[in-house]
Amino acid sequence: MNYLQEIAYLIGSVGFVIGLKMMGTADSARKGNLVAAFGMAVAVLATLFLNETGFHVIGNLGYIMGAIVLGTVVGTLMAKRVQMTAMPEMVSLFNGMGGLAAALISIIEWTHLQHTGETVGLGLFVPIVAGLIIGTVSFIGSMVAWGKLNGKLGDFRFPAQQYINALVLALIFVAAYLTFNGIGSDRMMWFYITMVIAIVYGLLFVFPIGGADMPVVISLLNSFTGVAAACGGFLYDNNVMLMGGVLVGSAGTILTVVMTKAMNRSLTNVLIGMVGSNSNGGGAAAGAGGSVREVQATDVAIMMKYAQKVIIVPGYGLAVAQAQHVCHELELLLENEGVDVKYAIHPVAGRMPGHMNVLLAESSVSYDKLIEMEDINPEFNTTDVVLVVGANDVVNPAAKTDTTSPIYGMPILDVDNAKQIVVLKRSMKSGYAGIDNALFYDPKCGMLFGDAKESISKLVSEVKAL
Amino acid sequence: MNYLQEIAYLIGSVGFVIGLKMMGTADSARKGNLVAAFGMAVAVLATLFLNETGFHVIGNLGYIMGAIVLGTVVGTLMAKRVQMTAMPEMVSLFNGMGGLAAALISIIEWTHLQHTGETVGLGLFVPIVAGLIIGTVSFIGSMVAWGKLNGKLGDFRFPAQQYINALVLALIFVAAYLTFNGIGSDRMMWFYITMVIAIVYGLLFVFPIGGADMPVVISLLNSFTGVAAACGGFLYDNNVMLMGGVLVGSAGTILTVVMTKAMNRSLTNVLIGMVGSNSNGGGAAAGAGGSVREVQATDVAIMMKYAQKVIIVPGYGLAVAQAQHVCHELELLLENEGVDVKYAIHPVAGRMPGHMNVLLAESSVSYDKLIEMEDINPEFNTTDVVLVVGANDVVNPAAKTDTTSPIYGMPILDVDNAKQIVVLKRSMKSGYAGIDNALFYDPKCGMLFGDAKESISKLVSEVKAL
Amino acid sequence: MNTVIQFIGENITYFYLIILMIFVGIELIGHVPSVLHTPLMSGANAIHGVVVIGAIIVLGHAESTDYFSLVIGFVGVFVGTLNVIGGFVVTDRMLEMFKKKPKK
Amino acid sequence: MNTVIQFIGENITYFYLIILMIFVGIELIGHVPSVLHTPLMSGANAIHGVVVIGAIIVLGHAESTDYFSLVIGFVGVFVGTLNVIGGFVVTDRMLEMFKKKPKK
Ligand SMILES: NC(=O)c1ccc[n+]([C@@H]2O[C@H](COP(=O)([O-])OP(=O)(O)OC[C@H]3O[C@@H](n4cnc5c(N)ncnc54)[C@H](OP(=O)(O)O)[C@@H]3O)[C@@H](O)[C@H]2O)c1
Ligand SMILES: NC(=O)c1ccc[n+]([C@@H]2O[C@H](COP(=O)([O-])OP(=O)(O)OC[C@H]3O[C@@H](n4cnc5c(N)ncnc54)[C@H](OP(=O)(O)O)[C@@H]3O)[C@@H](O)[C@H]2O)c1
Repeated sequence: MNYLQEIAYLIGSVGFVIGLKMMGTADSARKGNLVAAFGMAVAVLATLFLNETGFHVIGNLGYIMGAIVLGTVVGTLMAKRVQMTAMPEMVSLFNGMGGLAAALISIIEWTHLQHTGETVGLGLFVPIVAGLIIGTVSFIGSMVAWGKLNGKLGDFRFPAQQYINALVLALIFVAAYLTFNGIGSDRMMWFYITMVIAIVYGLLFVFPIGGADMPVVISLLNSFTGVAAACGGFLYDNNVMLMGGVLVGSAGTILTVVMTKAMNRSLTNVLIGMVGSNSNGGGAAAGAGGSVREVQATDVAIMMKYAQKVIIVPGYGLAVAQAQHVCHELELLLENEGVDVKYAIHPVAGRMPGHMNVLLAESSVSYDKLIEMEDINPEFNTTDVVLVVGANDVVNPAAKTDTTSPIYGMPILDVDNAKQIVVLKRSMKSGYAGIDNALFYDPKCGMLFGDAKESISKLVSEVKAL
Repeated sequence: MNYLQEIAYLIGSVGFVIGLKMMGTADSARKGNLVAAFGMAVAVLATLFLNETGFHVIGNLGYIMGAIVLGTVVGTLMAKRVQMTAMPEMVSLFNGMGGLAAALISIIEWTHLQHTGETVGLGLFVPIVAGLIIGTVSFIGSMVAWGKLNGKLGDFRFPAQQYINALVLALIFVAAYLTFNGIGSDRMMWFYITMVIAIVYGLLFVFPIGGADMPVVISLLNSFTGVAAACGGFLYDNNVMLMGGVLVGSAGTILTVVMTKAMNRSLTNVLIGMVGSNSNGGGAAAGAGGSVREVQATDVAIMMKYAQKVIIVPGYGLAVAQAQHVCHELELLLENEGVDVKYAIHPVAGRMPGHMNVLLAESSVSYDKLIEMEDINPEFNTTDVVLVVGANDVVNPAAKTDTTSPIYGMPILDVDNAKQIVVLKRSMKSGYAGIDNALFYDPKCGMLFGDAKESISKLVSEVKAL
Repeated sequence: MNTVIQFIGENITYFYLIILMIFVGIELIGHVPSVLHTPLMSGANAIHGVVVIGAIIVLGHAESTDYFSLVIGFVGVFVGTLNVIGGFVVTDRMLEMFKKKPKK
Repeated sequence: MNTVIQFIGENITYFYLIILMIFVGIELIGHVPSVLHTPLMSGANAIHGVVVIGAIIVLGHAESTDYFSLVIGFVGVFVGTLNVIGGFVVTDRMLEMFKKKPKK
């Protein structure tokens, strides 16, 4: 036992925990990421240059360094080039790579064991096969999620989905059992059969889930990969893999639950592909309820130009329409006219947590204009005009008033306290939660129909023309 | 290695963690205590009836059971009989018992090792002597805290306190070093000398600290005892002692910090016995500031009788005056007159966290009349009369307005939103924080001077007489 | 330096256990409302009564003629039990006062 | 039953480590504000890239004639590194967007 390596692994594990803790608070989050990365560096270096007996350079160092350098270059380029709004795709892709690595390790180890012909006990078999199955499901699932978020893959639902999935899951266990008990070359075959069924399961698992629910799925697959890494920890009696893997497995699971809660979804509903998905298509047309006042860009432009204080509430529609840049333009224009303009950031506006921060920061809106929900809510009653851009659920008063509403209890932006409300969306269709919004029927509220980007462009030229 | 015992210890450790977690939420707190107790029972039973090789009854079972039964009977009686307001004393006493047990274990082990004449390595020496020192300090310190809370011991401050304490601490280490390096019977002597200096340190450590700060000290000594228990875990390679001890050591330390923060004190200030203590004596007379309106019990009685809604704000003075019962009487009386009466519970009103809950519950005020700060604050502006009974800091508006105030930032009860305020206290003296209170100079505020119990009794008879 | 490394290396599992448990302790307490501080302190107090197990082991292994160990051990088990039982009972009594209020 | 007990007993430290780490994970995430969910997911994603160590070990021990292991191992280290580096870089970019706002 080489103590230095063990100590390095301990440092790595502690780095992961402290890093993750710091990532949980906005102020220290970025440093936390660095702390976790430092822990990883220590652990990797200890693996390369220490072994059971002392300082010792690992075999095939050339190949290893080659792969690491290649991975570093490619990974950095991808991560640096990706559009801010495409972050979930990127995370999903990298997550899949981790799952793939876990599966590949299992494949090599098993092949190796078959060659040496050793008898394999359960203690060795379980981590290998669990790593294979979980890693494969995570890999395939992440790829599907990636494709869906990219728009390359659509939703695909099939009847009796849950039963079929349960059946496939059972088949995996049967195949794993046969892998353990098979003899000679059969065991290799059964191993690959297990893998193939795991691939099928990965496909069936993620395909039916609505595109809008993908962040939840990615978070779940993330915790899967953590468990797969922990299997590697068992296999090599490697504490840092075990600890890092278990940490992500546990934190990832809780994160998934917390995330679904923040979105007012249940994990079960997400997994069986219920609701949620219809937000992509636009959902059902609005149900019964009062009359709606349509307004024209000219009127809105006048209203805003002569207002003292305007708050912009961005939502998913702003992201889809890619209207963040023109929105920033409008903001600057109004500020020039002496109007006080702010953005009200709801934590789950959009399709991933923090979506709006990322989006608006990208179009170089300054940070101190982005006000979090709790801080801006008291400001609405001193606001002349609220411009709701492609947001719907996050301004739905049903969350406060209607106990039967699926979003009841979700904290919302209290836009109805403002003097005037203008909503920019294309139709009366509902948002992610698929429910009607009483705000649109409020006498103070005017609807400016049309694509968010086009509507805002019109507003910009009208304000300029005034 | 007997697996069953190890598993029982694992269950015990997990029980402690889950129990403590549940104790952190009001709804599950009581169950959490039971879960922790269950973990303890499992661990003790495993020690009694299992050993390294399997089922095996421990030696001297008669004596052990005798001591356990005796401890159980005495402990239960003491815990059941104690007055609710004397809880901190009780906790302190029990904490001291734990410290004593740790010290006794060390004494026996060391004596035993001296008899067998084995050479003692650091790995054995450190847990034994650390257990002795920490256990002793915790024991003596707790006893002093107990005496102070009881009122049997007063404060005792001496010059250059910090330096003397640091010196004594250094002496402990010297004595411990000599214990390790001494030879033959000298080592036993040095061991006892170490103990004696630890006793002195325990006395010097707690004596100067103000009586009102005792909850903080007890919490700190509590975490000490945890560490002492963890030393025992090292000594016997016993996982449940190690885990339970470390858990309390860490949780106790954080609890101490969190507690001092909630009271707007710093741990350093508490430890060097600054401020805080003057609240016992009553503190300095109020500084400059406007004129005060004194009111008579008759006027207050009329005001309350014809009010629609009265909120009572209990504070430390209510506890000192033991006015909880007569206060409940007043409440019932007013309710009979059709007045809506509620209690506003500030989390750190009184001298221990939760003091007011415990106190009022004891005088059988019904639970749904005790409203927590966050819930009652919005209600004050619909309240006709607020009766502040022996509370001061928790209603001091300086916490919101005066950035230089030592209590700035502490959440307070917004009593100044009410239509009328009546404050019951004996004088214009300040409270725990030792600062003046602008509320008393508010034109809406009347002062009813006198002992809280007497004043309320007067109010009761006046209301009856009306 | 080398002895320190060796010490840590030989007891690496202890270090993992202790460090993780410290994290658990910190996280558990960080978010507790202040009204619960007293019962929490009291509950933690009962938990460190686990030291009674050490006293039981000591007393259990004392020779029947070793009166010193028997007496001190007896006292140890007694005061340890006081800590455990008294601690849990007192905590329970306190928490009774914090009963869940009926939902508004 | 006996085998289960034996299995747990033999690996008792693993059980302690895993259980404690699970507690740590749960507690760390429980109180995180929802705007940070995406970067947190991404950060956790980078951490499980620790699986790359397994791939390094496999590749490091592959015989120089064992082309199967060499190739698969190389791919393993490559994709594992992608996970680690890509994960941390992407997280850093995201968190840049959450820069601390100047105090009001
Ligand atoms: N942030 C997260 O982490 C996350 C993740 C998953 C789910 N969610 C859920 O997503 C919802 C977020 O609320 P939200 O208010 O941001 O979005 P929303 O409730 O889904 O509403 C978005 C609205 O934007 C409109 N829209 C779509 N494309 C548009 C375009 N090109 N131009 C103008 N308007 C357009 C849509 O109406 P039209 O079709 O009429 O234009 C729709 O009503 C919440 O229910 C939340 O729980 C959040
Ligand atoms: N709860 C905890 O955990 C805890 C622990 C330690 C410290 N603290 C601190 O204690 C303070 C608690 O605030 P608080 O408002 O409850 O108490 P406080 O600010 O200490 O004020 C108590 C007031 O009661 C009056 N009083 C004393 N004896 C009385 C009697 N017999 N009859 C009538 N009035 C009497 C005193 O004024 P007279 O002398 O004029 O009568 C004093 O001003 C906070 O500063 C808190 O941080 C709290």
